[in-house]
Amino acid sequence: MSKLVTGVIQPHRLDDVKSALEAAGVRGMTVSEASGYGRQKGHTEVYRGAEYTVDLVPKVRVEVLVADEDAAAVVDVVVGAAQTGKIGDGKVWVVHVEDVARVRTGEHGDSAL
Amino acid sequence: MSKLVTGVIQPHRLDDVKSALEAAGVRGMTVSEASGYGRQKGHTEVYRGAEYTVDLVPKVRVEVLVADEDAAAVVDVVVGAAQTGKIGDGKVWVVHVEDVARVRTGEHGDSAL
Amino acid sequence: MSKLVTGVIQPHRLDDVKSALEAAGVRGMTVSEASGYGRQKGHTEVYRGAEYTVDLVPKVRVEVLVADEDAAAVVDVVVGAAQTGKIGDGKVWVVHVEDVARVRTGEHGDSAL
Amino acid sequence: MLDTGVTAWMLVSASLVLLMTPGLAFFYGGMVRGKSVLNMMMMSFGAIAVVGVIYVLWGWSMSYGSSVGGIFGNPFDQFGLGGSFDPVTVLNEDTGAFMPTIVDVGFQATFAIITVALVSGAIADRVKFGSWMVFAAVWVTLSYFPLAHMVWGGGLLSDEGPFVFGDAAPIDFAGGTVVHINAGVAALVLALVVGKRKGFGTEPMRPHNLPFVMLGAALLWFGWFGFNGGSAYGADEAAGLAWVNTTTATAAAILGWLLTEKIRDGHATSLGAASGVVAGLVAITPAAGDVSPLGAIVVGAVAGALSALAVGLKYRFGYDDSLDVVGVHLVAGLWGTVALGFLATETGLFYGGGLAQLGVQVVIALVAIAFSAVVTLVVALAVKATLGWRVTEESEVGGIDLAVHGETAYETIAQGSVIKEVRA
Amino acid sequence: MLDTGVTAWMLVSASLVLLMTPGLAFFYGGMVRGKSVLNMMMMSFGAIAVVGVIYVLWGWSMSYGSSVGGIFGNPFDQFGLGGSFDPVTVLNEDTGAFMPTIVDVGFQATFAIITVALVSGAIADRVKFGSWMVFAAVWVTLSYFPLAHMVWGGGLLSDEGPFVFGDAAPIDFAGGTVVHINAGVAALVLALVVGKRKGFGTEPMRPHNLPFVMLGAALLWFGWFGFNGGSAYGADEAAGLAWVNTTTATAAAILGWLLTEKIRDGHATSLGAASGVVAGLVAITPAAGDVSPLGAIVVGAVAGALSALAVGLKYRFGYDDSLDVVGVHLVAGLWGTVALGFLATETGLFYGGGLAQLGVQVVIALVAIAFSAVVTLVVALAVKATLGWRVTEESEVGGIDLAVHGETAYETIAQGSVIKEVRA
Amino acid sequence: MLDTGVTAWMLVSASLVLLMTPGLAFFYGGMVRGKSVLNMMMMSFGAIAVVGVIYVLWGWSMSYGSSVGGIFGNPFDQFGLGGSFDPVTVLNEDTGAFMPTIVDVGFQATFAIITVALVSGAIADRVKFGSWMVFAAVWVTLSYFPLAHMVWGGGLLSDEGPFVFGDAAPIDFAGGTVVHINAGVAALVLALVVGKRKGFGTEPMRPHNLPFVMLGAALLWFGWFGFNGGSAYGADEAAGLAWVNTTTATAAAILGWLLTEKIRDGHATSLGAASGVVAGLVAITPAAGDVSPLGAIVVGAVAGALSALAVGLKYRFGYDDSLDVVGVHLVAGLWGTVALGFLATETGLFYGGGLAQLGVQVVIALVAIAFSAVVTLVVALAVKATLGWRVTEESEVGGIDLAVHGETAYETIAQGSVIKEVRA
Ligand SMILES: Nc1ncnc2c1ncn2[C@@H]1O[C@H](COP(=O)(O)OP(=O)(O)O)[C@@H](O)[C@H]1O
Ligand SMILES: Nc1ncnc2c1ncn2[C@@H]1O[C@H](COP(=O)(O)OP(=O)(O)O)[C@@H](O)[C@H]1O
Ligand SMILES: Nc1ncnc2c1ncn2[C@@H]1O[C@H](COP(=O)(O)OP(=O)(O)O)[C@@H](O)[C@H]1O
Repeated sequence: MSKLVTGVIQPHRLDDVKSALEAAGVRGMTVSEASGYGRQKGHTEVYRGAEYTVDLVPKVRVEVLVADEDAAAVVDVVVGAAQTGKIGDGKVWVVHVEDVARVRTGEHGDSAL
Repeated sequence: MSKLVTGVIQPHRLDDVKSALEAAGVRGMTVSEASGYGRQKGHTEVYRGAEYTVDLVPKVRVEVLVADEDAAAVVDVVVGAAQTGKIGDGKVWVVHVEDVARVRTGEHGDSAL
Repeated sequence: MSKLVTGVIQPHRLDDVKSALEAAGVRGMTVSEASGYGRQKGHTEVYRGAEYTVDLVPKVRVEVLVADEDAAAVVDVVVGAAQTGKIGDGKVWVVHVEDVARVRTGEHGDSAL
Repeated sequence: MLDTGVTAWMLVSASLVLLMTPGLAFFYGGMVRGKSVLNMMMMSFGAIAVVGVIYVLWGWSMSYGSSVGGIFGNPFDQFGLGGSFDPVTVLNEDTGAFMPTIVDVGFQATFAIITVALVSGAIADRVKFGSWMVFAAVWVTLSYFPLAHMVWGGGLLSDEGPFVFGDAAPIDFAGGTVVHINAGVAALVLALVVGKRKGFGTEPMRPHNLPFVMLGAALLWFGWFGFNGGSAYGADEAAGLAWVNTTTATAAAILGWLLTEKIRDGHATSLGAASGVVAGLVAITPAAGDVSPLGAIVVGAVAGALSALAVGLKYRFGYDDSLDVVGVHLVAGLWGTVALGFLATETGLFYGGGLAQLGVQVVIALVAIAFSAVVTLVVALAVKATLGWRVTEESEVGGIDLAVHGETAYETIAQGSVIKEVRA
Repeated sequence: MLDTGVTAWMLVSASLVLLMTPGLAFFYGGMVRGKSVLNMMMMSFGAIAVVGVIYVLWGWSMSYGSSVGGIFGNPFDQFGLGGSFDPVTVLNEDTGAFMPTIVDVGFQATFAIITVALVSGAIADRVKFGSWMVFAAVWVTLSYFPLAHMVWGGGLLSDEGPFVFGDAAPIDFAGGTVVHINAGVAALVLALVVGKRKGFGTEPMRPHNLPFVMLGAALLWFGWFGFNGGSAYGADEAAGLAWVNTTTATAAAILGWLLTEKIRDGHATSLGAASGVVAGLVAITPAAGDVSPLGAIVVGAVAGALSALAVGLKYRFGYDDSLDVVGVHLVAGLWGTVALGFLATETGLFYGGGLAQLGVQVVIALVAIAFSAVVTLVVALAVKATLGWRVTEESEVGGIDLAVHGETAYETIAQGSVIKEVRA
Repeated sequence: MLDTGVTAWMLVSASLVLLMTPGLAFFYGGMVRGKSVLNMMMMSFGAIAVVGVIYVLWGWSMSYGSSVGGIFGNPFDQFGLGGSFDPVTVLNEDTGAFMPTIVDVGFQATFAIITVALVSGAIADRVKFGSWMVFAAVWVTLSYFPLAHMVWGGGLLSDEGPFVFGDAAPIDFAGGTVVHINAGVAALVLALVVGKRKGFGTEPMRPHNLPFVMLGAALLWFGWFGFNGGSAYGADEAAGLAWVNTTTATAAAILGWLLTEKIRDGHATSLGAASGVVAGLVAITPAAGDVSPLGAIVVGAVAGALSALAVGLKYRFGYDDSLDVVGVHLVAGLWGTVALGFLATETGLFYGGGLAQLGVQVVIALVAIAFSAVVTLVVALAVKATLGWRVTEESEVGGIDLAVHGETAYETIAQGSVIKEVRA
């Protein structure tokens, strides 16, 4: 049994989060682009006199599959590495995963991480 | 304890879904691009006589972390705001979340939402 | 009750995975772009004498909502279709879903799949 | 004697002006959303195709053939560049220097093409391609060729026409009336007849690729050296003055637009710079040969500021002139045409020439507006009644590129697709 | 006397034709997938680099040096523009008007460059860059320079050669045989020798950026004014006629391609318009100086339709001519060359000239095909046997840009990367 | 007599050189990250706007007006192209052939514009737009116009100045000192005064769009035909030689850069090819009229290799010359200027001319370096002390396009936004 730790973070923190996870022994992760909406204000753009409000701000999503017992620690690592203290730093959450398989080998469970 | 409500919707409904969620008191969400495959037909493109079938159609994914008790209501809000009645309107689903942390402060649980 | 099967796979396997799922009776899925970090080496780019290490490699994420009883079979289908046997083939995992709604009709549960 | 220098310059000028229309395709194409860029560009390429063929058939003849009442040339007079077509154009009666008329045919054809393409900016994202092609053919025939004849073919609005007040004959060096007022008025009429895009004024319709807009502006500027410089019909001081005025006015217009934006919105934008380029080029078009470089600074700076203010009018008045053909071409074209009344170095008010030139300029502008408005309205309504203008709302929302051309502009990685069939 | 007008026009023409190759880089680059755009463009830039250096060394001499059997010029005769290089090119025996030969060297070099670059479209996404560079150097030497000599250097296929039937001498105004048939045949041979891309005919290989394709088509057209207009070697009526024919034929070819598509596939595409541009330009190249503007409409319209049909042949016959060099350049080049037999205003069948011109044109086309096919086959097989043509299948699937050039064309946000090392 | 051929060529050349600055905007714009491309392009467009207006006011007069100590022209002498402005420029004393001076004004203005724009590459992604605009105006006035006067206006560094050693007078055909050394030195000084970007040398700052870089390089090359070819002030053999040398040197420079890369890094890159284009063009600029085509191969090949090595120096020495203005323009500009000492066909060492030319070239290069360094330092520090150079770190990280121009270059699908307000 394992957990999926998902973090939505500021794009410019990705390198640090990656390094911190690596240092913490995480061997893999999946990253994708996202846009966030929240307390962090968006911005305004003006094109030929028409003002547009863009309320989504660029974020990066990091997903890490971990063994049950490592989940809490990995959350702390992501929070620690992504934190700048400014509004918009993002969220990290944990979901229970019932099964994991490694495509290459077909093996299941923790050894597939 | 909280829930993650994920909606895969038509891109042009995003603004309405965002407004509806805001009106329902949701203070944050994460948005990303996706492509969907389903009952909705894709389309055909022709480049110099070669006909390509594109069976993926553009969608937008909206993810909202909510307190347990709000999950059902948020699902309804998303369904309501995203609905056009045409095939391809998308799906909304709910997953149990074991822990949420706010990166900026490190706080956990519902107050992190 | 249903499951969400998520696969992170090599982009050039997408067409085969799609066909295999279709053949297995899956009627819908959601696809998005992602980048992976893992055993698979990234690459090096050189721009005017500065060498950059790119350690993220392009992946595609496939998400399929399935009825509880089909989850294991769908995992096998994805693993089978995505497998090349080379490092970097990706992961497939299963998460429990508490509720699914079809936006178009508002119906819930397995009939919404 | 054949003046090879002038002929070389006119060949170059024609080439430069031809390049303007693809330049416009990028200027316009970058400004629309990613789902309709191809259609936007196709309206320009379609204009090249249709007008490029028509011009040698009856376009030249309707512009420069024997006059029918000072309104248009007889299309059969030099149909297909035959009939009374004179292969030699004398440049200087005294020296007998000439250039081959066929070079002028090429040069003039490019003006007709770009004028039609300019109009398309008003109706972005929403019209049937076939309707556009038919409109292009009919409109260039009924509006552009006659106006070209009136102004440059010795017709009603030329210095051989009735609107000569003393020293003051109509001045339109390179096309303030024929090209810009004409296109701007047609754009306004068409925007009204075709109607607004779904979501106009509420949904975001931001430029999908601003570097493309800059590229378009750059190609337009480059091409405009042929447009204005070639309109001197010589490789001489007049061409040089037109060249310098074109550059100076355009530089000043960028400053004018950017300052206006900076004061009003707080930002000097790249879209503003690109738009300022075009506003300056438009305004100096009628004036390039008849103002001083210092006058050109005034023409340009005012054009930039004026157009920066004018592009917002469509929201206030509720017409969807999508890419601001009215705000840029009609407004700056009018300003440039009228500014000659003040700044023409021979006859302008500021140079002691009295009000006559100003009067002439206002009159030719009004005639051009009236003529273009009436003709365009008739043609636009005829297309509406027959072929119809609009694609379905679904096509508009889903993207006109896909619906009309069966293409999307850019590949996306997850675009799952296989070759289904091949037709050979 | 130095004719500064003609010299100016030839300097401009050379500049325009040089721009065509980067234009081609965009035309081709936009048409491939995003993972191989840089390699595609590099084949054009590589052609500029290699041929740009070779041309002044032995290219000019092999084209215009003293003839070796009417087949090629002696490379040592004017090696490095020395030896018997004559700095003056007389334009008109009577007036003694001349232009500096060095200007012609520049003009001709650009033709050699673009011809080589054209070939690269057949072997997109899959060949070693080093092999391409070697092929470019050898092929231009063994195929292009000889053909240029035969047609324009007073050789076998010129009006001083054996194929003059009565009034009818071979006509190739600006390079239907030397450039387009030559490149098209080489493309076919190379596609066969190099083999298909993995996934050809089944996997999607759609254009990753259609606006780039349009940009390329526009730059090609613009540059082609120098190609055809400059081939008049004068700033005169012939140049003007070539200019107008170039525009008219191309406009007609867009219409021809779009109509064919619309009827067959239901959509008029932007790729079709861009392709029509090139097909029209190719077809009018041999004919630009010898047909009337009405004839040019026919040449163009047929070329557009023919090529639109021909691009599907590769799927039927199973050769991977990736970007349709055969369908566009060979087919339209042949059509334009042969069309002169009907439409040449002096000697064509439709103008009462009998069948002689048609015969001549067919013969020179066949000779060019045979010559190019044999030479290309030998060179291509030699490269295959020594350096090899193909990158690894893994490189092809992962993207040739990364594998061969160590670059990716576009930045992506999530491209996690740090500077590792700097070499200074 | 008016030489229409030369006038035509100079009009074309001016147009070509004007196009170089938007070309540069793409060359530079493609090389920065996607979040700062608009700002990068705006620095070029801003330079066009500011210098375009200034040039007709006092730029021409400070360059070619009556000399003040051989250092600069009197700005009031021909202010606004009035005063003692001579409308006629005699090209040939014997024949009396002339061209209109106004054409030269246009041609020269474009040189001033591009030189200013070149400098901006050193300070990408981080400076206030207003500060840049002020710097542009002051720097062109205090550094560019004086150097143009010294070299081309009969001043200190011209063949009428003190640095003529026997037969050997200073050679700077088209701007090795005035344009490239000047811009390169200013870039170095500015990079030092303005300081590094956050993350320089550690964070990835890869080109966001390499095809744009290729496009920019292509437009620069095309425009450079006017830059070098027009600097012959004739449509003659000198112009033809400059044209061929420009092409040959650039082709060789691509090869030089690619080979250097291939050997050192294992890959021949497209960024390398585009950079090689510019290095070759820069190096041949001072030499285009005074070396043979074979000499041009040497000039180019060495320039390509040298610059490929030099672009890494900024990491070693820790100055953030972001887009390598120093490594390309200063290094290749110096090489080209000094190479004349060896390769000038009349006076160079390799042609038996002794060391005098080499000495002269080194001296003028050093004077240009010293002059530019001092003037730039003063201007840069003055801007720093008054307006300040840098945007906030937050703006730099979040993207200068958004912070300064209120725009983002590209639309993204999920960019949720609605129109909030419209200002008309
Ligand atoms: N309820 C939520 N559900 C999903 N994502 C959220 C939620 N709230 C915030 N986020 C994500 O976290 C990001 C940061 O949230 P924000 O409220 O701006 O700042 P902070 O978390 O620092 O208070 C948002 O941009 C969004 O991507
Ligand atoms: N089983 C599924 N798993 C994941 N996503 C699905 C699934 N079925 C549908 N979807 C998503 O919902 C979108 C709409 O589904 P579709 O079948 O086209 O229409 P509808 O839901 O209206 O019947 C799809 O494009 C896809 O993104
Ligand atoms: N712990 C993990 N959490 C999330 N995604 C992972 C994890 N490990 C690997 N992945 C994903 O799977 C892909 C393949 O993993 P990799 O270790 O390179 O090869 P393999 O799975 O074949 O051993 C990665 O690129 C990444 O997208």
